[in-house]
Amino acid sequence: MTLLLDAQGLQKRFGAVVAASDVNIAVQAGERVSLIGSNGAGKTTFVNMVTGYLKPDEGRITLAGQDITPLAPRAITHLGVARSFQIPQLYGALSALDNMLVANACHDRRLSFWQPARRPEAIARAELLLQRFGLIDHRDRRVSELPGGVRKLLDIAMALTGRPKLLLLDEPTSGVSAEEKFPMMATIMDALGQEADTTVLFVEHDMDIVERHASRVIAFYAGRVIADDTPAVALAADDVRRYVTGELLAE
Amino acid sequence: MLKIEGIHVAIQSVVALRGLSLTVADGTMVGLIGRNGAGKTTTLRTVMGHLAPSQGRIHFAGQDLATLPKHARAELGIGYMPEDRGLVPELTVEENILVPVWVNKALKVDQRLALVYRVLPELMEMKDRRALLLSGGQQKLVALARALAVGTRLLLLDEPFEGVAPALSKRLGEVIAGLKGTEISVLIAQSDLNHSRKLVDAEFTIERGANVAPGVAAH
Amino acid sequence: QETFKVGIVSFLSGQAAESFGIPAVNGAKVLLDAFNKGAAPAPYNKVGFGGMKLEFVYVDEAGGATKQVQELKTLYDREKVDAVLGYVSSGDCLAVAPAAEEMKKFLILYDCGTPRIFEDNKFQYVFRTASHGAMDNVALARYLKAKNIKADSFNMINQDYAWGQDSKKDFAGSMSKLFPNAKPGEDQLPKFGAGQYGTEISALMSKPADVTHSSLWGGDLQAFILQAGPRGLFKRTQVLLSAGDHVLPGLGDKMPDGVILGARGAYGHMSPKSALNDWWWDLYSKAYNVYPVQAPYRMVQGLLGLKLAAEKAMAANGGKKPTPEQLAAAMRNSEWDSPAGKIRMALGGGHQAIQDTAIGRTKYDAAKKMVMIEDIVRFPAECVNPPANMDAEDWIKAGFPGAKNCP
Amino acid sequence: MAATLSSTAPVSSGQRADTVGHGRTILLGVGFCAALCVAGLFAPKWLTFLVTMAAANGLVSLGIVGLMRGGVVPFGQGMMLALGGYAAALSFNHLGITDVLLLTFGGGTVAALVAAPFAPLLSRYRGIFFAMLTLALSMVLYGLLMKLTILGGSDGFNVGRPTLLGQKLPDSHSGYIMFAVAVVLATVMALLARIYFDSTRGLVTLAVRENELRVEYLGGSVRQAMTINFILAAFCGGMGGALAVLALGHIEPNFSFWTTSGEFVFVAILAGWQSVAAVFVASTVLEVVRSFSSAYFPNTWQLVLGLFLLFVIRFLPGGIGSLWMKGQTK
Amino acid sequence: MAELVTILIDGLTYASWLFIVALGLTLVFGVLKILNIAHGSFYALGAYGAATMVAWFASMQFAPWLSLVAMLLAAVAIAAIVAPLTERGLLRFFYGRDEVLLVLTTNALFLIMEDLTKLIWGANPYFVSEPYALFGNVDIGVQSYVGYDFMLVGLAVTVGLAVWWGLNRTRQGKIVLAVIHSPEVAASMGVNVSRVYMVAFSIGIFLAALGGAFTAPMISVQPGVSVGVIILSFAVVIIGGLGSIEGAAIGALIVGMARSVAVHTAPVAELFAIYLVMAVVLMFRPEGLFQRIQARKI
Ligand SMILES: Nc1ncnc2c1ncn2[C@@H]1O[C@H](COP(=O)(O)OP(=O)(O)OP(=O)(O)O)[C@@H](O)[C@H]1O
Ligand SMILES: Nc1ncnc2c1ncn2[C@@H]1O[C@H](COP(=O)(O)OP(=O)(O)OP(=O)(O)O)[C@@H](O)[C@H]1O
Ligand SMILES: CC(C)C[C@H](N)C(=O)O
Ligand SMILES: [Mg+2]
Ligand SMILES: [Mg+2]
Repeated sequence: MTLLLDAQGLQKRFGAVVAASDVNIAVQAGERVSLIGSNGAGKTTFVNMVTGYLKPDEGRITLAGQDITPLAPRAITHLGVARSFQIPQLYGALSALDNMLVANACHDRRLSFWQPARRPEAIARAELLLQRFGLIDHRDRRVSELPGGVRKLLDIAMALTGRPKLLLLDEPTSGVSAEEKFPMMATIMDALGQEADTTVLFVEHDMDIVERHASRVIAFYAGRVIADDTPAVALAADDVRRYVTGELLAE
Repeated sequence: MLKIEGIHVAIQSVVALRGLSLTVADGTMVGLIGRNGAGKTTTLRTVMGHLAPSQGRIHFAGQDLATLPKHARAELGIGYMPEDRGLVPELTVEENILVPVWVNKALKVDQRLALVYRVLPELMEMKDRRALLLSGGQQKLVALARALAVGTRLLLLDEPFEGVAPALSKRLGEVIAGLKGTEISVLIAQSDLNHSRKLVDAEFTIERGANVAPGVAAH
Repeated sequence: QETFKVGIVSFLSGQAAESFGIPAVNGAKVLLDAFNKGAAPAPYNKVGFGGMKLEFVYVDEAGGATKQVQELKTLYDREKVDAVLGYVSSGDCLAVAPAAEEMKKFLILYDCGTPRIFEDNKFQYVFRTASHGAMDNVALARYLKAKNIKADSFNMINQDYAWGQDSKKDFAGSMSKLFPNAKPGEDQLPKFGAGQYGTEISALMSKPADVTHSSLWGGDLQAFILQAGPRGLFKRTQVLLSAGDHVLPGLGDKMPDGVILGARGAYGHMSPKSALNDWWWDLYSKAYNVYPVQAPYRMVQGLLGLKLAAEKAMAANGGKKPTPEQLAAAMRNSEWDSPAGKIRMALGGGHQAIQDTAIGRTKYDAAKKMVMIEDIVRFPAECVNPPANMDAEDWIKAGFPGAKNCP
Repeated sequence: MAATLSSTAPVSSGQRADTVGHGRTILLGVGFCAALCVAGLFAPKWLTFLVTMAAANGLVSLGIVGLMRGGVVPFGQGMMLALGGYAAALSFNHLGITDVLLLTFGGGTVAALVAAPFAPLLSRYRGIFFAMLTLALSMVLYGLLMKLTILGGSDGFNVGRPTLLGQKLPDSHSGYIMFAVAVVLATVMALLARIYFDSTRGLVTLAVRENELRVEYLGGSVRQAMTINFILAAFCGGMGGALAVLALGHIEPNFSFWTTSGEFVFVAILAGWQSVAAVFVASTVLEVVRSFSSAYFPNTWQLVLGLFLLFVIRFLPGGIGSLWMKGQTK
Repeated sequence: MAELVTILIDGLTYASWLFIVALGLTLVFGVLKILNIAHGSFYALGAYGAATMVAWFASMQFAPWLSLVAMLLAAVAIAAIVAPLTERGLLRFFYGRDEVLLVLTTNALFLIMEDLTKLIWGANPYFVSEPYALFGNVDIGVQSYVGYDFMLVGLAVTVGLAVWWGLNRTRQGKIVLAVIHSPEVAASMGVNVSRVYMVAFSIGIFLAALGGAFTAPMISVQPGVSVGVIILSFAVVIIGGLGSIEGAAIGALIVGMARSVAVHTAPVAELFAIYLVMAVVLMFRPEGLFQRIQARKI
C-alpha cells in the first residue's frame, strides 16, 4: 500500500465558525473512504481544501508526496485529482454530450484552434462514459432541463473522464430517489472498477450506502474528526451515534 | 384543503406535468413521491403560482388559486420550503425566518418566532448568524422554520430531507410528525421514501408528470 | 420640369440643435419658400434656381464625423442631391470635405470655423461661404485695442476640438501682436458638451485676469454663462465671446451686461442696414417670432451664393442643370451681396469666403425685454481676414500684413 | 459577407448529424462571397458602400461575438477599431504603405499587439465589470487621441485612396473594389471564426461562459481562454478599423468613444452568438435601418432606431442567428 | 493651500449632484439588475420638469423659495408617473434577461426618450436660474461660490443617508434584499415582488429626476443634457461597486475629485482622468470598492 493523500493539521475558520480543526487524514491508494458527519461539520470544506478551492489557514496537504497546499484547482486536477459537487456544476445551456466533450477537451491539455470538438472519436469516447452511467438517453438534452438525479450522475461522469487517481465525491446520492440510489452507487463503483485503482473519498449521509461501499469511514463533527475506522467500528462509536446518525440522543 | 385537478404544465417547451391530480385533506400529511424529474418540484411551484397550468385547476380552501397573484398564497397560510432553500445570504437566520411574517399583516412577529423556536430550538443559537455562513443542512432547517412561520394552514415541503445527515433528518422528521393533529396540513415532495413512509397519511406517486397510483398510505 | 435638390445638413438633435442647427434649418425653410415663389428681392428673384424648382433634404448632423461621411455619400448616391450645404461643427467639416472631393460632388460648408480646411487642402468641389474663425478672434483683439480696454493678462476657456483649439491659438496670437505685454494665464479646454463648468470657473477665478476669452457656443456657452454669472466672474474680468450672439435671445436678462461679443459676421443686432437685410430680417422674424442670429444668417448667405452660382452656370451651359464642375467654376472667386454685407470667395483659391464683421457689447433693454448690442465697431473684411495665399496663423504671426484702414 | 448557415448541427434528440465537416462550410462561404461580389457589380454605389462599412463593422462585432461566447461583452471595442484604424491611417500617411490588404492585416496586428499586455489582466473580469473596464480603457485611449496633436488631435485626419496589390484603384471602380475586398476579408475571417468556434478550444470557451469553476476543475484554464479570445477579438477589431478608415477616408478619436463601442455590441447581440454569418447580416441591417431612418425621419430617427432595437430584443432574444441556428439553446 | 481648498470644494460640489443621480442608478441595478442607460433621460426629464414647474410657480407669483418645492414636485411627478409607466409598460417584459441585453434595452429606451423629450419640450432651451440665487454667495479667498452649490451637497448627504437607512435598517429594506436574492422565493413568502420592483425603480428614477431638477438652475435645459450624465454616473457606480450606496458616495467623491484635480493642475488630463481612475480602481478591486456578498456556490 502506498500513501496517496496526506492531510496534516488542517485548520480552517470562517469568521467565528470552525470548519476544520486539526484535521489529520491519510489515505492509501485504492481505498474507498466515506466521509460522514452532521450538517456543517466540515466535510465539503475538507474536499474543498484538498482540491485547492480553499486554502487551509494552517496545515499541509500532500498528494503522493508532493505538497499541493498552495496549488490551484486546475493544477491539482492535472495531478490526477477529480471531484464531483454537492450541487452539480454543469454547463447548463449545453447538451449532456457537449458537457462530456468539454470534459474530454479540458483533459487534453493542448487545446486546438482548429480540431473540431465534435469529431467522431471524441464523441465515441464521450458516449462510452454516458453509456456507462446510463445517461445515453439524455445525450442531446440541454442539461439545465435534466432532472436533479441525472445531473448528479453527469457531474460524476465528467469527473471521471480524466481517469483520476483520486476521486472526491460530495454527496453523490443526495437528492436521488431511493430506488435509484443503490443502483447508481453501484454504477459509479462499477465505472470506477474499470479505471485502474482509483482511490475514492465520498461524502455520504445514507449509512446503508456507507456500509455497503466504504472500506473506511471518517466522521466529522464541528470541524473535528471524531472517528476514523472501518465502517463497523466507526458507526458504532458513541460520538458518531450521537452526532451523526442520531441513534443516541444528543446531550 | 388543497385540491389539484388534472393540471398540465409546460416549462418552456418541456411538458413537465400531464394531468396530475391530488388532494390534501384538512389536517393530513400527504406525500408526493416520484423519481428524479417526475415533476414534484414542478407541482409545488405550480401551486405557488410560479408556473401556470395550461389545463386543470388548483383549489385551496375552496378558492381557485389561478386568479390570485403569486404573493397572495402566503397570506392564505401556505408555507413553502423550496428545494434549494432560497435563503437570503445577507440576512441573519432570524431575519430570514421573519421575512414572510413581516409582509403578512395577520401574523405577529413574537408569536411566530416563539412557535418556531419551540419546535426547532437548535435555531436559537444560530439566530444571529448570517445565512450565508450556514452549511447546506443548516439551511434546510432554516428554510423549514421559515415555512413554519407563515404556514398556518398548509406546508409545502420540497425534499426536506435531501442532503441532511441522519441525526438532523430524524429531527426534521420529528418536527414534521409533531405537526400531526394540529390544523396544519402538509404536502411533502420526496424522491426517497425512507424518511417519510411513517409520516404520511396518504401518498401520491407521480411518474413523468402524471399520477400512478393514488392511494391511501399503508401504515 | 427639373428640380435642383440640395442636402441641408445641420444639428437637429443634441446640444447644438437649439442655437445652431434648428435656426439654420428654419432659415433654409423660409428661404426655400421664397425662392420657389420667386419672392426674393433682385438679383435673387428668379423662381427656384434659374427656373428649376428647388428641393431640400434635411439631415441631422449629430452623431460624429464618421457618421457624417457615411451620410454624405448616401445623400449624393442615394438621394441624388445636386449639392450639399451644411455642417456647423469644424470636426465634421474636416471629415466630409475630402469625401465630397473624392466623389467629385459639390459641397458648401456654411458655418464651421476652423481655418485649416482650405489651408491644409486644395479642393475643387468644396467651398465655404463664410469667414473662418480667425476673423472672430482677430476682431476681438482689435476691439480691445480700439476701445482701449485694459488687457495686461488674459485667461481662456475653449472647447476641446478644432474650433476651440484654433480659436484660442488665433486669439493668443493676435494678443501677442496687439498687446505684446499681455500675460496669458489659465488655458482651459473642457470637452465639447461638458455642461458643468463649476470647476473650470474656479480655475479661472484662481488666476484673476483682465480679460477672459472664450469661443464656447451653443448649450455649452449658455451653461457657462449661467454658472459663471452668479459666481461673479463677469464682474472680475472682461469676458470676450468670439461667437456669443446666438445665446442672447434665449438668455434674455440672464445675460450679463457689458460682455464683449461677436457673431462671426455682421449678423443679428450687428447686421448692416440694407434693403436685403430688412427683407430677410422680416421674413425670418415673422415666421419664427424671433430675430435671426448667426446660424440662419450663414445659411442664407450660403444659399444666396449657391443660387447665383447655379444661375451663372446655367447661363453658361445653355440653361441645363449644372454639373458639379460647372457649379464649382461659377462659384470660384465669385462675389455676392448677403444680408450681412458682401461675401467674397477670396481665399483658398477662391473657395473660402471673407466678409465684414462687427463686435459689440451687451446691454439688456428692459423695455424691449431683449439684449441689445452697443458700442459696435465694424471691421472691414481685410482687417480681420488674411489675404489670399496666406494662412491665418502665419498672417497673425507676421503682424497682419495687408490689413488697412482698420478701426 | 459570409459563411456558414449551420455547421454546429442542431442538438435534436437522437440525431447523429453532429460531426463537423469544414468542407461544406467553406464551400458555402466561398459561394456566398462570390455571389455577393457579383451582385455588387449591379448594386448602386450607396449600397456597396453601405455593405463595405457593414463588413468592416461586422468584423469588430465578430470579435465581440467571440468574447460573448465566453460570457463577457466588451463595451470598449471601439478601442480596437481606433487602434487598427490609426495604425492603418498613420502607416498610409507617414510610412507610405498603401496596400489595402497589408494595411488591414497591419491594423489587426497592431490592435492585437496593444491588446496583448492587457489581455491577461482583463481575463480576470466578468459581466458588467469586464464591460466597464474595457470601456474605461477605450476612453483613456480616446482622451489620448484627442490630446495628441501629432495623431491629428480631436478632429482626426484624412486618408487617401489605398492601392491593391500594387495597383492604383481607378476612380470609377474604387468603391466596388473596396467592397469586394471587404467582402472577401469578411468571408475569410468568418470562416476562420467558424472553425475556431467549432474547435475544442471553441467549445471550452462556451463552457467558460456556463461554469468557470467546472472548467478549472476539469483542468482547463479559464484565464487562458479569455486572454486568447480577447486578443483575437482585438485582431478582428483592428482589421475592421483599418478597413473602415480606408473606405471612409477619415479617422478621428470618436472611433474609440463609448457610443461607438455600443453599436458594435448591439450588432453582436442582434446577431446572437451562434452564427457568424448573422454578425454580418446584423451589421448590414443596422446600417440600413440607421441610414434610412436618418434620411426619412431626420427629427425622430433616434426614436425609430430605439423602437427597432426594442423590437429585436423583445422578439428575437437569441439574435438573428437564432432564426436559422436552432442549436444549443432550445 | 488656497488652491487645495478650491480643489476640494469643487470636487465636493461636483460630486454632490453626481451622487444623487448615481445613487438612483445603483439602486435600480441593485434591485432590478438593470444597468439603466436611460437613467440619463430621466435626469433630463427632471430638468425639463423643473423648468416647467418653476416657470409655473413663478407665473403664480409664489414666493421665490417655493421654487425649491417646485423642483422637488417635478421630481416626484416624474417618479410617480413616468417611472411606473416605463417599468410596467416596458421593462418588466425583459426581467431576468442577460445584464448586457438589458443595457441595450435601456439604450433603446434612451434613444426613444431623447426624441420624445424633444417632441414635448421642443429644441429651445429653458432657463430656471432663479433658484440658483436663493442661497446667496459664499466668498472664500479669491473664490466666490454660490450658496446653492453647498445646499446641493447637503441635499446629497440627506438623500444618501435616507436611502442607506431605508435599505439597511428597516424591514422594507430587508424585504428588498430578499427580492434581490430571489424574486421567486420572495414571492412565495408573500412579498409582492412587482410592487417592490416598481417602487425601487420609481425611487431610482426619482433620484435621477431629483438630480436633474436641482441641476436645472445651473444649466441650460435643452436636448443633449442626458448624454454626459450617463457615462459619468456609470463611472461612479462601477468605481463604488454596483448596488452599493456607500460605493456610490465614495465613487462620486473620487470622480469629483479626480476631475477637480485635473482641471486645476493639468487641464489636458481632464478628459480621461475619470476613466484612468476607474481603470485603476478596477485593476485593484475587480468588482469595485464595495462588493456585494455572493451566495456560497459549492
Ligand atoms: N465559503 C464559506 N464562507 C463562510 N462559511 C463557510 C464557507 N464554507 C463553509 N462554511 C462554514 O463552515 C462550516 C462547514 O461547512 P461545510 O460545507 O464544510 O459542511 P458540510 O459538512 O459539508 O455540511 P453539509 O453536510 O450540510 O454539506 C459550516 O458551518 C459553514 O457554514
Ligand atoms: N427550467 C426548466 N426548463 C425545462 N425543463 C425543466 C426545467 N425544470 C424542470 N424541467 C423538467 O421538468 C420535469 C420535472 O422536473 P421537476 O424538477 O419537477 O422534477 P422533480 O420530481 O422535482 O425531480 P427531483 O427529484 O430531481 O427534484 C423534468 O423532466 C425536467 O426535465
Ligand atoms: C461657433 C460655431 C459656429 C463654431 C462652429 N460650430 C465650428 O465648430 O467651427
Ligand atoms: Mg457539504
Ligand atoms: Mg425536485
